[in-house]
Amino acid sequence: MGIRILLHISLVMIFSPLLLGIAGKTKAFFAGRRGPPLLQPYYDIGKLFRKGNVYSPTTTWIFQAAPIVSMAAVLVSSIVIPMGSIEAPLEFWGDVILFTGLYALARFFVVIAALDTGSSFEGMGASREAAFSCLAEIIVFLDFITLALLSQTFVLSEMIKGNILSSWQLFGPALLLAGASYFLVFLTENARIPVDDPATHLELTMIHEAMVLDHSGWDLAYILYGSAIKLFVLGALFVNILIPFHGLSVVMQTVFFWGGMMMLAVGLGIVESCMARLRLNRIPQLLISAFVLALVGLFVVLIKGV
Amino acid sequence: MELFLLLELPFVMAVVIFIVPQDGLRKNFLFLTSFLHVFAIISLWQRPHDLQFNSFLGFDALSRLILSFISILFFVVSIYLIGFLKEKRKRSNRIFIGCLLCLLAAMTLVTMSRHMGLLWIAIASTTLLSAPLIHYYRTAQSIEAVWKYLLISSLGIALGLLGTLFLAISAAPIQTIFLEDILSHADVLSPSWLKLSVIFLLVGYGTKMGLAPMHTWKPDTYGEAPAPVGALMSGSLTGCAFLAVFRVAQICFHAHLQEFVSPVLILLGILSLGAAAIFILGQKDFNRMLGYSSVEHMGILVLGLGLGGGAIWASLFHAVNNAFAKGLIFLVSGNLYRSYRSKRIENIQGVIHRLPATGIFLILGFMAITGFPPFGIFYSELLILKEAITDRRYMVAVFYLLFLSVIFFGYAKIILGMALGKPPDQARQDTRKENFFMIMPLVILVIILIFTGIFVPDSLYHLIDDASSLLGGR
Amino acid sequence: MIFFLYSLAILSASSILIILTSRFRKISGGIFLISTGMGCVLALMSAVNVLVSRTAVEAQLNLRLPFGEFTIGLDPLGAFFLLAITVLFLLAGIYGYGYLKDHEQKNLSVHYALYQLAIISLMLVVTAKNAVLFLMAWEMVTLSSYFLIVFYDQEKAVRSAGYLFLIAAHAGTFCLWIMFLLMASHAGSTDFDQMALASFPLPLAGLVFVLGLAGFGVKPGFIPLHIWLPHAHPAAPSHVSAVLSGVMIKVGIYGLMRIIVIIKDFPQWCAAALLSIGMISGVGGVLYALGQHEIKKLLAYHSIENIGIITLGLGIGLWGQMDHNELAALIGYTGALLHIFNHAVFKGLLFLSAGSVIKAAHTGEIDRLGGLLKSLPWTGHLFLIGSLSICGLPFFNGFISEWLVFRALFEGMFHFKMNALIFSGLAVISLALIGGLAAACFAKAFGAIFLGNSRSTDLAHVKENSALMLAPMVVLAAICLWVGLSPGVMVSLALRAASTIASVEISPTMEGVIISPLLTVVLVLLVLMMVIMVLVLFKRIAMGIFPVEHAPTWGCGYSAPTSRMQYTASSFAEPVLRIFRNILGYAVKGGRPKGYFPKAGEISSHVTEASEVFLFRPIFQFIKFLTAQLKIIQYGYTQLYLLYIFIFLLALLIWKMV
Amino acid sequence: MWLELALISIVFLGIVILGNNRLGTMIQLFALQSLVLSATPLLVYPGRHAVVMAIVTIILKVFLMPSLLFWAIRHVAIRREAQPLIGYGTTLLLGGFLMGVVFLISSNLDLPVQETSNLLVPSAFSMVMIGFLLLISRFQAITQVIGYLVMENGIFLFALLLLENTPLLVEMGILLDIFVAVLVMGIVVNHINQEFGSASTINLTNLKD
Repeated sequence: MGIRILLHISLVMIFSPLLLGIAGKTKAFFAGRRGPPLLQPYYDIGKLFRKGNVYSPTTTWIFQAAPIVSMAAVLVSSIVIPMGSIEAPLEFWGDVILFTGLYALARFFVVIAALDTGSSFEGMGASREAAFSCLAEIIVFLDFITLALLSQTFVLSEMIKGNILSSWQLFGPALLLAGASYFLVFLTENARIPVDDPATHLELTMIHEAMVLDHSGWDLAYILYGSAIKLFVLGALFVNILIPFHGLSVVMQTVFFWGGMMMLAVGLGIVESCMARLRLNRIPQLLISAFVLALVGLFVVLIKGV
Repeated sequence: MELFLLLELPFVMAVVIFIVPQDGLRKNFLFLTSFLHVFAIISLWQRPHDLQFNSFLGFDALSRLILSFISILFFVVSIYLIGFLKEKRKRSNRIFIGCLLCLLAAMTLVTMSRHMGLLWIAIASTTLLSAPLIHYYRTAQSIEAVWKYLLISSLGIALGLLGTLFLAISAAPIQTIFLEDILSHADVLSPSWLKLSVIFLLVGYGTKMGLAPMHTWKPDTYGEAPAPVGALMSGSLTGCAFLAVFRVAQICFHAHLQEFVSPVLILLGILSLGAAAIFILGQKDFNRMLGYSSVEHMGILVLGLGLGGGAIWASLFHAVNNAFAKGLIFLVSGNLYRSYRSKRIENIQGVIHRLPATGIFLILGFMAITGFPPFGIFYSELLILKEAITDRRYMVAVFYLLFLSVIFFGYAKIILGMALGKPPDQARQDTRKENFFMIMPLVILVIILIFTGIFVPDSLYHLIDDASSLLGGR
Repeated sequence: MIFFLYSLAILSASSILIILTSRFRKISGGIFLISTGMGCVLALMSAVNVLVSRTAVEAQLNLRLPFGEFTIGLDPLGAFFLLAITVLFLLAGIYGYGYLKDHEQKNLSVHYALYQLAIISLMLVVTAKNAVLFLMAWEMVTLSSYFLIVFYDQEKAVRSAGYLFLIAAHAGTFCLWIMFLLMASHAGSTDFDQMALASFPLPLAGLVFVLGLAGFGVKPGFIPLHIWLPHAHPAAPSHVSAVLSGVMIKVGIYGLMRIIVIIKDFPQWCAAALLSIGMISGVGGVLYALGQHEIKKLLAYHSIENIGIITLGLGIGLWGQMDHNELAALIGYTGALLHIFNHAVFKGLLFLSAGSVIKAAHTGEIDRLGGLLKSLPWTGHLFLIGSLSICGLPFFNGFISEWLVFRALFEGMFHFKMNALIFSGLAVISLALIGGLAAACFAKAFGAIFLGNSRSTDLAHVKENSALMLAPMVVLAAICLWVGLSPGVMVSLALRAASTIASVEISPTMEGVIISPLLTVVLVLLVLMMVIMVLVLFKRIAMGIFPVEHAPTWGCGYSAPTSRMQYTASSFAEPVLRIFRNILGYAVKGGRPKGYFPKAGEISSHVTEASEVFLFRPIFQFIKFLTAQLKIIQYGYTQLYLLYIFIFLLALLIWKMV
Repeated sequence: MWLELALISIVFLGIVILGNNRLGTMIQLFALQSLVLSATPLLVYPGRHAVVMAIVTIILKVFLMPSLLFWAIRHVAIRREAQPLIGYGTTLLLGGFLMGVVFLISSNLDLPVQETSNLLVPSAFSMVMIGFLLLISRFQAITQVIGYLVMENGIFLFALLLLENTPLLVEMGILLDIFVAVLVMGIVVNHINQEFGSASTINLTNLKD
């Protein structure tokens, strides 16, 4: 069981920056330029691993601990999610709650690290992150409720593998709504375009970037790697829900899963190149609309009768 | 021999007091008489309950109960008086102590009388004897208080006399108004005259007890009377009035007029609680608040009588506890007046820090009158509520609790407001250390309250049982 | 049971002894420490062996009272509460001794005696087996905690806070009077066991439940009845507010559980009422907490939030019991009970650390603190552990109990009918929202107090507190971590207590079903720790090779950043409060300076306390106004008084004679 | 026949007291009324018992009490009730109205005791009402005391109905109590006079909430 966990983690470690590369490539293709090479994220992380660190005197050990805890938490949260044909190493009742708990832990540490530096810009990012993540968390739970009601169990891998195919025929629209609201939460959590702009470094507008302003060298490397893993893990969950490939042969499952991940990265790039960043007080409305989508999905399931 | 100790001795001592020149000696005589009085009562406890001296005077369970707590309270107040009267006053306290002793004798007569007419005379005499006691401080307000007390009580007494005469008219067939005869031949009395007499008696003795519409004299009297007199009046005098009302209820019970009288009693009780609630909340003067608290507790007593069954036991238990609790809080107010020289609440602050002993007893008094557990009033209030609920009288229970909570808000605001906070350090801070005689009675009272609260001695328990069985209680 | 009686005897004897030796402070302090220690340890032992052996024990108190004899008995439910009471009172007592040691002339022995009186009365409440003894102990709890709250009775705010607490608690007690007497009159006796034998018709059970909610709701602070909590906690000394919100407010929940044990079946809407109260109190509590910028007021509102979570567990447990679904009932009650113990521990820890912050920095206002982690390392780290566990984050005990409540809610989702489904769905969402908002609120609190630079200059001479204060806090933090990492022990104890509520036997398989997922959770956490170790190792090696420099925080090129420009607590909470502004009545006063030569501008934001401002203040003013108007009855004219008597006589005559 | 005459004269004197405002004359009128009152027991049940009663009431109510009242107001300057609480006209009207009501009620009260004269109960009741009216409508302290005494006379009339069976001791006790009551009231009036300079109760109203 230890080896399967190790395999799972290394798989995630290897492939997660790739998604960022693909997204970057699609954005460049849409803008008509050649854009950075596919492995650009790997080079960035490698470059940062070779750099020294600069620390401000006002910071305490929390500032250095936050990147490590956030990356580790996100990494470990991946062991409950099946990757296509590979089974989830650990599955138990209520692993979803641990999943969201680990994300909350990561977020908590990043927020207090931002406050640790004592700069007003990092505080701004931290307060926005704390506010929007509260709403995002509810929507994730709503989607899990819909999934749990459909599969009558609360173990994540059974929820996904179970009779996802049959529930697609019966409750197609409900799953579609859940998927749509999950995608909006996916964008918020990973600080992608409509909510936050990963590319710019203008502190006033950013949420995620503003929090990690003062990190440098290894800390910044851990944070970049962590956000890449987070993108990969949440994407994997999204793909498992969206594409009902769990009945087919092993080869077909891996093909569908990895194809799905590629398509997700491309989709991300498309969204980023056609939309601009929303104004800050519009974001709560975006999240509330996602909440309503999830709620409607739940009602559809309830009316149709569990 | 006990009869002499109980009745004649106080009168004799009152005469002796008038002769004795020095003030100091008079106080000791007072203490001696009250001690002998208590001694006589205790010696009577061994004797069987229903003791008949002659046709006019005798004891039954109720009178023994009430007389015992009257004399114990009188004894404790007499200890307090030794300290209280120590300060030099221009007028000698001859009249004051004389009236006190006669009052003791009159109260004993009330409890022992077996004839309704004699009962009326005794109660009328207690009124007249207590008038000069209120007039101790010789201020303009105390005169006004005495005048109001006299007028309202004598009107009440007159109505009581009218009621007694109606009772005599209704008892025309048996030609006597001895208590035994009335009770034994209750069904032969003419109903309409009996009803009329019951109403007049209730209003008359209700005025003496200070029930709701007739309570207007209480705040003024207790506001102006000196603390020991207040303690005596609110503790023992109201006990005698309660005995009289109990006798009326007894007659009704024997004449099967229960449905006639209990609504009246309940109305009186709820009205008194309501009046007390209105005036205690936001009260500015501590002694006036104690007056209203006495109205409240009388209301609870009468409510208990009205509800019948277990509530009668509760109201008797409440009468005992209320007497000592009232005594305690009045004597505490006496100490406060001596140190702060004012009755207004805004200039009494931080009692705990300035007078630690009195402060603790103030808190204990607060716990006693509002009915916190270690003290008995908690159980009596609970029992009365239990009776109200088992009799399905939900409206009565709701009003009862509503008024009790408003009254509690008032008490907490006033007493705890005085107990805590920073003491006002005026220049002329004559904080005479609290002398022994002023604290000793408080200690005794608290010990008695604990005993009548949690560790109720068996003899008291059975005495209350017999007394409540007079009215068909448990 | 013998140990329990010994502990009661020791505590009562020592409280009297302390008052007697009040003149020599050293001795009375010493007696206080020893006797509290022995009393609590003995009671703890008796509670543990009752829980382990699952047998209820009983004893007879020979108080001669109108209500017959008094029996106290320890059953697993009472024993579990006793666990929380003894642990927290012992540690808060030691902390209190250190906290008040260098207090100036204040006579401490009375305070110590009252502290022990509070312990005794709380122990009696959880072991009383007779309604009247329960009410007696309940009133003694109110009284002793009132006098503990008004310790600093010079200030007017403290006195009015104490007064508000006393009248709120007493009004609640009157509802309890009616409730217990209704039950007693129906069952024929005031003893809980006899009451349990009687069968209660549904409407009566409903009425009793409503009265129970009103009566027991005041102390825990269900949303409309919570107004005394935010005033009492800042007024009380820290170790008292720790005990107050850690254990004293749980006694109300114990009362509700005892009612459920006695009256087995309730109408359907009772569980729905409990769940909705839990939701409103939870979300309301945490939203109000976000708007507060004084530590102890913030923690007080968080007590209301956690009470909301406990009530959610209780509500779903009750629903499960009524739908005869043992698993949901058991897990719900276990979650509620475990959260009671956890909350007692981490809320105690938070209040004690807040107390040492206030003692060191002489102010509780968060916006004036900052950067305390460097000068108060111990307090800072303990506050961090407390915050992590209160937000229900994985490594700590808050997560375990919230996990259990989540599980009970989802059990409810799968097995119940439609309306139960909706309620448990809503409850899941509100629990998630509470978790998120609590994390935001404590990030704000911890960040603003301990991290960044100090906002007011005079924090230079702040120094760490004495070991006597830190030791209890370290023990509390250790308990948080222990329950978080090895939940098996506490969950099984809570399960035993829960089985008495649901009055159903727990089979080993059922215990396994409940506890095994938790063990896998612990496994995942171990993997997480290993990954963290690896990453730290890599970092350590890199730090050796590559250069490490120090430079001031990047201010985006602003030339003269000052420490007052940091994000304060109010600015941190502003985005969330703006989202929920119409619920909270969030208002910002002051703002940009106006005019060409603007005067000194100032900005302040506050949250209006809805139920106090719109519900209780108007009622109280109306009562005061009514009584003031009716006072003209006593107008001074004797003739008027005589007229009253005459009119009353006439009225009686007409009513009765005609 | 004589009894009805006595009762009517008592009621008539009562009304005259009600209409009067001079303290001195009111006390004399009261004395006269008590004289007629003490004669009535002889008319109803002539006998040793009644004679003793008559003598005692005469001593007390005709001589002692009025002299005490005169002693009390010896220093009082204003002897006239300047402005009563309710005007004289209205008090008289009220008195008449109340007596009407009393006569109506007492007619339908069933009287178990053998009826001496059907006028007795209504006149006694009306005396009580008049006394009560005096108490309520006047400011002068002495007038209130007289009102109280007139009410006592009314009650005394009731006592006549059951003259023979109440033991003498009780009758004496009642009379003694009333006398002591008046004595104390007189002393207090004296104190009021010393304190406030006038025996009026206008300035006795500052004890209020």
